[in-house]
Amino acid sequence: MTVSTMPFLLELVVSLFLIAGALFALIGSIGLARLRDFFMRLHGPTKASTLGLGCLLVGSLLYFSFQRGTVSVHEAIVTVFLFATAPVSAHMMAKAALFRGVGKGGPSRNYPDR
Amino acid sequence: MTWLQRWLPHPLFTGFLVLLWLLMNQFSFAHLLLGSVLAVVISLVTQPFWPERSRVKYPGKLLVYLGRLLLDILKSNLVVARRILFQSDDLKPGFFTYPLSLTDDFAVTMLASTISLTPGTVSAHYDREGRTLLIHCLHLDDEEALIQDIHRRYELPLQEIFDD
Amino acid sequence: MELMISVALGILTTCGVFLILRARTFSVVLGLTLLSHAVNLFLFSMGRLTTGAPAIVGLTPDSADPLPQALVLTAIVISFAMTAFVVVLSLKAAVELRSDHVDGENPNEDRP
Amino acid sequence: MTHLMILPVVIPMLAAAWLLLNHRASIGRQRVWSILSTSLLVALGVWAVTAAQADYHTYWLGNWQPPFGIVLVLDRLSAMMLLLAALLALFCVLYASRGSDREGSHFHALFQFQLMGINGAFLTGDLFNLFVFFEILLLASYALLLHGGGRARSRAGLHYVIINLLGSALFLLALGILYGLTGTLNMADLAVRIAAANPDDQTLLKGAALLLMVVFGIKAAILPLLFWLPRAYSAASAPVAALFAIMTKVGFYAMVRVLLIVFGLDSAQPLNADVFLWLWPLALVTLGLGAIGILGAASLRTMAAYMVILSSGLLMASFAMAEATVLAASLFYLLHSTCLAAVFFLLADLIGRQRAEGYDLLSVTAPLTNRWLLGTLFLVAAASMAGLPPFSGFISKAWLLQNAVSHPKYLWLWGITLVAGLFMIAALSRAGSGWFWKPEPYTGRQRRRLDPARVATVSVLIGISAALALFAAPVMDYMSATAGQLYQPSAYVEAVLGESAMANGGHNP
Amino acid sequence: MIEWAVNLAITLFAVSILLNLYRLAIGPDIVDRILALDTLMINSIALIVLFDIRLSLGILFEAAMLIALMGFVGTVAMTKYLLRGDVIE
Amino acid sequence: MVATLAPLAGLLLLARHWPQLAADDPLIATVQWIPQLGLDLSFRLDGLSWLFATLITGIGCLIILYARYYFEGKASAPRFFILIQLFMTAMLGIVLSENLLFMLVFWEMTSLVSFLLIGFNWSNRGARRGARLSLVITGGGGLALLAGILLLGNMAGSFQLTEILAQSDTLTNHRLYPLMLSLVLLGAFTKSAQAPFHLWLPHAMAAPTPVSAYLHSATMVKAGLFLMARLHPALGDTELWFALITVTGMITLMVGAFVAMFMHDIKGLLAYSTISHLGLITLLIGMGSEMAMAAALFHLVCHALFKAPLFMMAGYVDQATGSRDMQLINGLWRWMPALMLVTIVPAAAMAGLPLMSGYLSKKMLFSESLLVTAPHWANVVIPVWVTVAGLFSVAYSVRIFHNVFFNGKPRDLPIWPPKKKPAMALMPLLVLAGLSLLVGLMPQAIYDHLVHYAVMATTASHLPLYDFSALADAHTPAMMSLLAMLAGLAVYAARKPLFAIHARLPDVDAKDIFETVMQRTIRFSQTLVYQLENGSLQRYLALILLTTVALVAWSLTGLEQWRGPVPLSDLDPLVVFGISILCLSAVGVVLFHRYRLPALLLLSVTGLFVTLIFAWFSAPDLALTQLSVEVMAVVIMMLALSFLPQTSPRESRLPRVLRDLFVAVAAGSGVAAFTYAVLTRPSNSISDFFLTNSVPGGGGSNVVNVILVDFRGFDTLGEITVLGIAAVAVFAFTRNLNLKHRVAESGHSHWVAEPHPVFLQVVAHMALPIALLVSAYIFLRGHNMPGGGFIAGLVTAVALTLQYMAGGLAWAHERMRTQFRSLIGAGLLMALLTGMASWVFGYPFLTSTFAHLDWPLIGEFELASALMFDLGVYTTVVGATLLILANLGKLMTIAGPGKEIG
Ligand code: NA
Ligand code: NA
Repeated sequence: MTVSTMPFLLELVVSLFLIAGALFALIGSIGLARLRDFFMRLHGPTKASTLGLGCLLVGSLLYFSFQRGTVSVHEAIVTVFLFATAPVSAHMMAKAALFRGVGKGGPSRNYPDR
Repeated sequence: MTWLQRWLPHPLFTGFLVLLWLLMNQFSFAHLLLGSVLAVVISLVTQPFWPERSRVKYPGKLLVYLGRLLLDILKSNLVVARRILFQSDDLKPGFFTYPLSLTDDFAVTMLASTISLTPGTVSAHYDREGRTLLIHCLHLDDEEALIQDIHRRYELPLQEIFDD
Repeated sequence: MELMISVALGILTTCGVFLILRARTFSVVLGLTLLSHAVNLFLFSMGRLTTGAPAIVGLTPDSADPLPQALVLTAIVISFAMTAFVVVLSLKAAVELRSDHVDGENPNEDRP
Repeated sequence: MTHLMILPVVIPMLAAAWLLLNHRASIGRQRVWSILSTSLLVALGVWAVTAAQADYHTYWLGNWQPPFGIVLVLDRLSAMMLLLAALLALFCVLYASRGSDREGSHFHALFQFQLMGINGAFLTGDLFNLFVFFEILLLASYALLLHGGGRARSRAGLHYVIINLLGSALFLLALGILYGLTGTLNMADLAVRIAAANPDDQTLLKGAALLLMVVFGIKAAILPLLFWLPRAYSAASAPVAALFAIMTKVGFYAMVRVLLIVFGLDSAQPLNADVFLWLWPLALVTLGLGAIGILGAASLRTMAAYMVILSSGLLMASFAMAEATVLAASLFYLLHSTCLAAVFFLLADLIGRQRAEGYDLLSVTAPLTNRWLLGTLFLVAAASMAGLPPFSGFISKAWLLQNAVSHPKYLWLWGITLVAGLFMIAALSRAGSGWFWKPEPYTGRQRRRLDPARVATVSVLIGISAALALFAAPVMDYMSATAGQLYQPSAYVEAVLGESAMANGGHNP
Repeated sequence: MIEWAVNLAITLFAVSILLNLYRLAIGPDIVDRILALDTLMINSIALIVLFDIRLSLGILFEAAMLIALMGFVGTVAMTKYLLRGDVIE
Repeated sequence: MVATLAPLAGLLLLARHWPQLAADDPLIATVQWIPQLGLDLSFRLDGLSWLFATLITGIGCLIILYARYYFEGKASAPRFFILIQLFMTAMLGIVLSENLLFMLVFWEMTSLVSFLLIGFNWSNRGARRGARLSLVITGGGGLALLAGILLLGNMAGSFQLTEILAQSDTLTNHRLYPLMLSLVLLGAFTKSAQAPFHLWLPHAMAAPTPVSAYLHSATMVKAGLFLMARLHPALGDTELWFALITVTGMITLMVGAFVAMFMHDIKGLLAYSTISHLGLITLLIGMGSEMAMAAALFHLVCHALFKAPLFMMAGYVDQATGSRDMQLINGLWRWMPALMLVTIVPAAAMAGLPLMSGYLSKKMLFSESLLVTAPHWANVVIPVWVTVAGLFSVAYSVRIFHNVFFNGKPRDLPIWPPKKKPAMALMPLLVLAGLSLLVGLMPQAIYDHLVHYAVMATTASHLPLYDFSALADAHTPAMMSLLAMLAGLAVYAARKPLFAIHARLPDVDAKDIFETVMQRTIRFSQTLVYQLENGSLQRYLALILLTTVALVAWSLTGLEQWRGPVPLSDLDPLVVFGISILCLSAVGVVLFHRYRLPALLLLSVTGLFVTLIFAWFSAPDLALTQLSVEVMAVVIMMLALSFLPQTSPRESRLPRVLRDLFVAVAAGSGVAAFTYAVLTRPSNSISDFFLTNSVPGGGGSNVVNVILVDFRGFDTLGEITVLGIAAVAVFAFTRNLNLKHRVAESGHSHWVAEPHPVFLQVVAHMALPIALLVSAYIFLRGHNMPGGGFIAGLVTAVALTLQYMAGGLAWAHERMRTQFRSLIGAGLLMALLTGMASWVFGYPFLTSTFAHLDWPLIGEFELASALMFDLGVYTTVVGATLLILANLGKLMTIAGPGKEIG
């Protein structure tokens, strides 16, 4: 790993982004594992994991931009793509859960029942 | 249909594609040329899949909106993180129906995505006829306040952007 | 690490083989997929395992063996084609024979 | 390096791609392209056989020298197989063009792909490339097998496909071992490196050789590996099944090629000896099973499928004797048995179409039209298949048995072959007398017209078998030289890698 | 420091993946499993990106991009299957 | 009458050669056919072949003459004449061959043609069965003979008789002599109806009478005798020869004679009598002395001369009365006096009455039997034996004459009064009877001029002429003859009680036995085959796997050390983690395999981790490919899943699970062991060449891609062909798949489950152009960085698949504006034509070229022909993937079968 030439501050920022991202993702996954009801579990990954990955990608963007000397924005594209698709994934999964009656009689109030 | 409209059905989006190409590669004249050709060709080829005309009236405002959204996402995540980690047993999840005033599909999608990405809410179903969104909330305290908040914070700006 | 890889490939193979010996086409397809993973990884590892040295000229000082990678790539594509084919075929067979049972004559199957 | 060498692969692929591009073309057009392409292949086959008599020919694909690039090698064996496959294919496509090609979609494109795969397998000098061509020919054969649809085909097809997928996995495993220990894929280079490997590595390589034997054994139909075959072959439509007669031979070809060249260079202790040790008993039992199956078959197609098994057994048993003279005879037998198996598949259809009911079931003795003509064709084919003189069956069997005498274990081969011949006589006379003698003359109201073109196709194919007997001497000379060439792996290596390769232990740039 | 951070991040993502697998295994409903797989995909994008940093290669982003695309398509396919009994109709 | 011309001509030709018989050397004419096999078109004319050929053509002429009347007015006549000519040719071939293999050709031909002749009246069940029985026995014998002759040829180094006959000592002392002799004799015995292979002959009587008269008296059955006589000089004069042939002949002689006596069917009686006489001749050949040989050949001639007219008589009676049953046919002399008169001579000859030919030959037999001394039992047993057999032969000869022409009045005959044939029809009988009489009257002359040369040929020595006057003086044979005659008459007189006793014996029909044996064998075969090939895919797979494991395990027993010399590398925790998850998910797939969707999800995890492993171990291209392929595969499986049961019952019992587990663990251990063994050994690969030449030779820095499109582009060409075939195949066999009943079931009316969710549509529409741009990016950079046509193609395909999912098949397909099959064809053509383009420059197929160009404003860039090739790959992949998906999707929707998509 050739990081020796990196300024400390940049290194710190990159590290922070990486670890923050990892933490967000971990929280999302903890939510997925721990929460009681499908619809509650749905929140964790769709938000936390997406953001976690976003942070990580920003860290990576900074890191490689420095490494290569030019702005490397591939990560940004991945991030944008994720942010655009994650809500739709969640939407589709929520639909599937409603269709199957998952969580009916669970902790979520006002369970729609037509 | 003008000549330009025929060849550039989604000029804004085509521009976005060119930019994307330049971002993926290097900024150079060759890539600008190649990217433009690709963008135009791809736009034309995919045009049948995207028959609606673009309705973004104020691209600038869209950027502002997206910036605000990013901040909200950060905030919302901290909130959700706290709830997941420390309050998971006290959560009061529930569904509520959000009455839409937006009509444009793209705009509604933007709104629904925004909702899904921000504090403790996930849009679960879009009733196109009844023009409502079914939303699941991780911690549903005050339904009315939440509806007002969404309307003010997101739906109104979107209405402006899309002139809906 | 070699031992670990070997054991892993062994386990993958075992799982794949066990599944293709089940009586339903779907299990067989699952088994074939696992088996092809195992085989692809095997072929891949025959070029020896190298970390951080993709076979791209000028990227890193040393380089992984590119040939097995090319072979595995071909094998992956071929096994994709075969999987698609076999899935559709098993679907066709299941529809026509009214059963996805493949382990001998099935008592429940309709006869012509 | 002549570009003609690549044409057996390029032409059918061109035809197939063209047919797909113009998939709306009328069936007539499709037939024209397909027959044209196949006829060109026959011409190429003739060229190949002529060219191969002089020397080895190699073709460096992409102009990359072996062992780095893929190389095609034309020797006597591949030339002969090319010609055989092309001839057989021509008959099949002509037969199919009388209507069977309409029973499903894209018969001709798939057929050409099939030929591409078969020809590629015959020509390639690279083991991984062989795998690729195997996959092409297998996939095309799966598709052709299912041509026309129906339950029997679906079921048999599923078994066939899955078993061969397992075979492909084993092939890749073997390739992996070979590459892992030798670092090369070119057959000649492999041969050099395997011969030079240390004893411990050789033991592992022997494992790979046995794996390959299983892989090719599945295709060539050897005993515990062949149970997919009878149902698959008897389910296929007639011209497809007839073409499949060459498929087991592709397996046999690969076995010969790989065992004799790749694992046969070390003259002191060739690795193939251990493979032959296993091949021998298994092949003999296969031969026996083929005979029993022929006797127990319920339909002519099934019978033909077991004939394929029987001939595979005989081929492999004689190959396992590991002697050039025996191999020469078994190559001659290969020609004969391929033609005749195809004849029987076509005949089953030809007869089945003329019968009032029961198609080709042996248990049904329905009236049939044109019993004279069909009966005569059947009689000649049956006599040849059962090894009765003066047809090719007799000549090939006699030569095979005669050449096998020098081998210490020849009596086994003799005994089982002859008893199998007896079984075949019993089964075929039973079928023939039940069909052509027993039933009343056909009195059905609507006349089933016998298609003269189909009859002509079958007759000419039978004629080829007769010609094979009549002009056996030059063919046998060719076969002897072929077998001699195969037992000279070092000449092959030199032809492919250049003269210094042996001395340098392979990888000669 | 980055090395340390990368290793820590990898560890955290690995733990996340284990948690996802746990959910994938226990369900209880199939949508839970789909959700778990979707999350797992996202976490593995992270792993790929971290590999890239750790190995200092800078060539694995396409893989990340593809996982994002494929993960999305996969999730949509599965949910559509659940909703409609079919994926393409 | 054209048909008689051929044999007549043959006869004349033979007659022309008669003067040469006295010469020492046989006439030999050879045309080379297959020298490698030692098979030549080689003919030999010596005394023996001359004798046989004369019999064949001579009797042939008469038979054809006879058949002319027999088949009068029958449509099947031409068939008969063709077949009989063929048969005659074959017989002549046997006797005139110099090359033994060549002889075998004719030998088998007689079996085949006689099969057709016996089955001539095919609507008769007996005829069909009789034909098959004879073919199986004689054909099987032929196979044995083939083996025997091959052995013989191998021992002698040639199949030419001249050479074989010259090597008697070498042959009889050879280690394999017993085996060879047994095989040859097996062939001869089956052909000549020696017990127990005689069974076919009586059933061959279903043939038309001319056939019986010719094949089963004069020709085919004599082929075996001919062969023995022919090979006698080479193989004879050993104890084994004597024992095998003599004993067989004795048994046959007795069985035939005994059974003949009790036959009520005229032809049946004649058939068994023939068997008996064949046995007699065999016995004589077995004795092997010159005199015995002379007796054998003399009797052979006599037998042909008297048996043929008797058969003709039988046919005459059969056609006239519609029956052959001697219990019904009686007293015909009144209606057919001429026939009766003509029959006297052959019947008397068969009985061996004095002055008749048969009398002489029988006497010769008796006298020879007295000379046998070699095994001490023979000199008593054989004379007694032949006398008893002679007794029976007298009895049945008397019977056939007396029962047919006298013995009271006819009873219930189907045709009455008997139909008469023109007098000319009796001509052949008359001629034969006359010849028979002639032989009896002037045996010495006949012997000297006809038989003697043959005997010389069979003994390969110049022997003195047989002295018939000496025979006349021999007393003991005369006594034996007399005894047999008297006793025979006595037996005939006492026939009524004997028939009664015989009737009580169990009725054994060889055809039935044969049928039963055949049926049993067939049933056994069917059972065996069914048990082996029982339709269980799993059993086939298990067999293949077990074989593999067993073979490979066996081969590895000699391995000294699994672990090679290369030191193990360190364990990275990350690798441990990834691999553990991979294994866990694989095990998960197994545990969940009965629940389809969860299993599929776990399978995706497996694929994902394989991707990660590729990414970690420096294979980015593989990672990209694996990932895309995995998702497409899972989508395809999902599509198919809706037609398959969602769960499957627990079916496997514990033993089965344990068996499968054993197989699986064995296979897994094998793979693990090989991996470990190879990974710990040093590698020495050709890959350095690729790394060195990738940029200068292939114009790309991504070596994997350069290998794919250049170094081993041929593989890639094959690979996309596979993909194309798969797609076309899927198209072909889903086209007419009818799933209407499924469509009816799938009515989803749930409020949340709309077919095309709006949000999904919006995102999908936006994703398409972006994905296309990304594919373009991946495509263009592939030559230098991870990517390439294949991955780009899959990305495009995935993006388009997303359109299908979001907007529906009909909606999306309308907008594709392309035919996927054409796309596949175009892609393949593109790749192919790129490869062919190199011919223009004189380079081999697929030779790549590239150029670095420098254009104003744009700068330097590279153009490579490989890019064109890769474009073909891209196009094919897109077309193939979409064709598969669209057609799978089609199954449940749109118009149903018949409507083509793609
Ligand atoms: Na998501
Ligand atoms: Na939200």
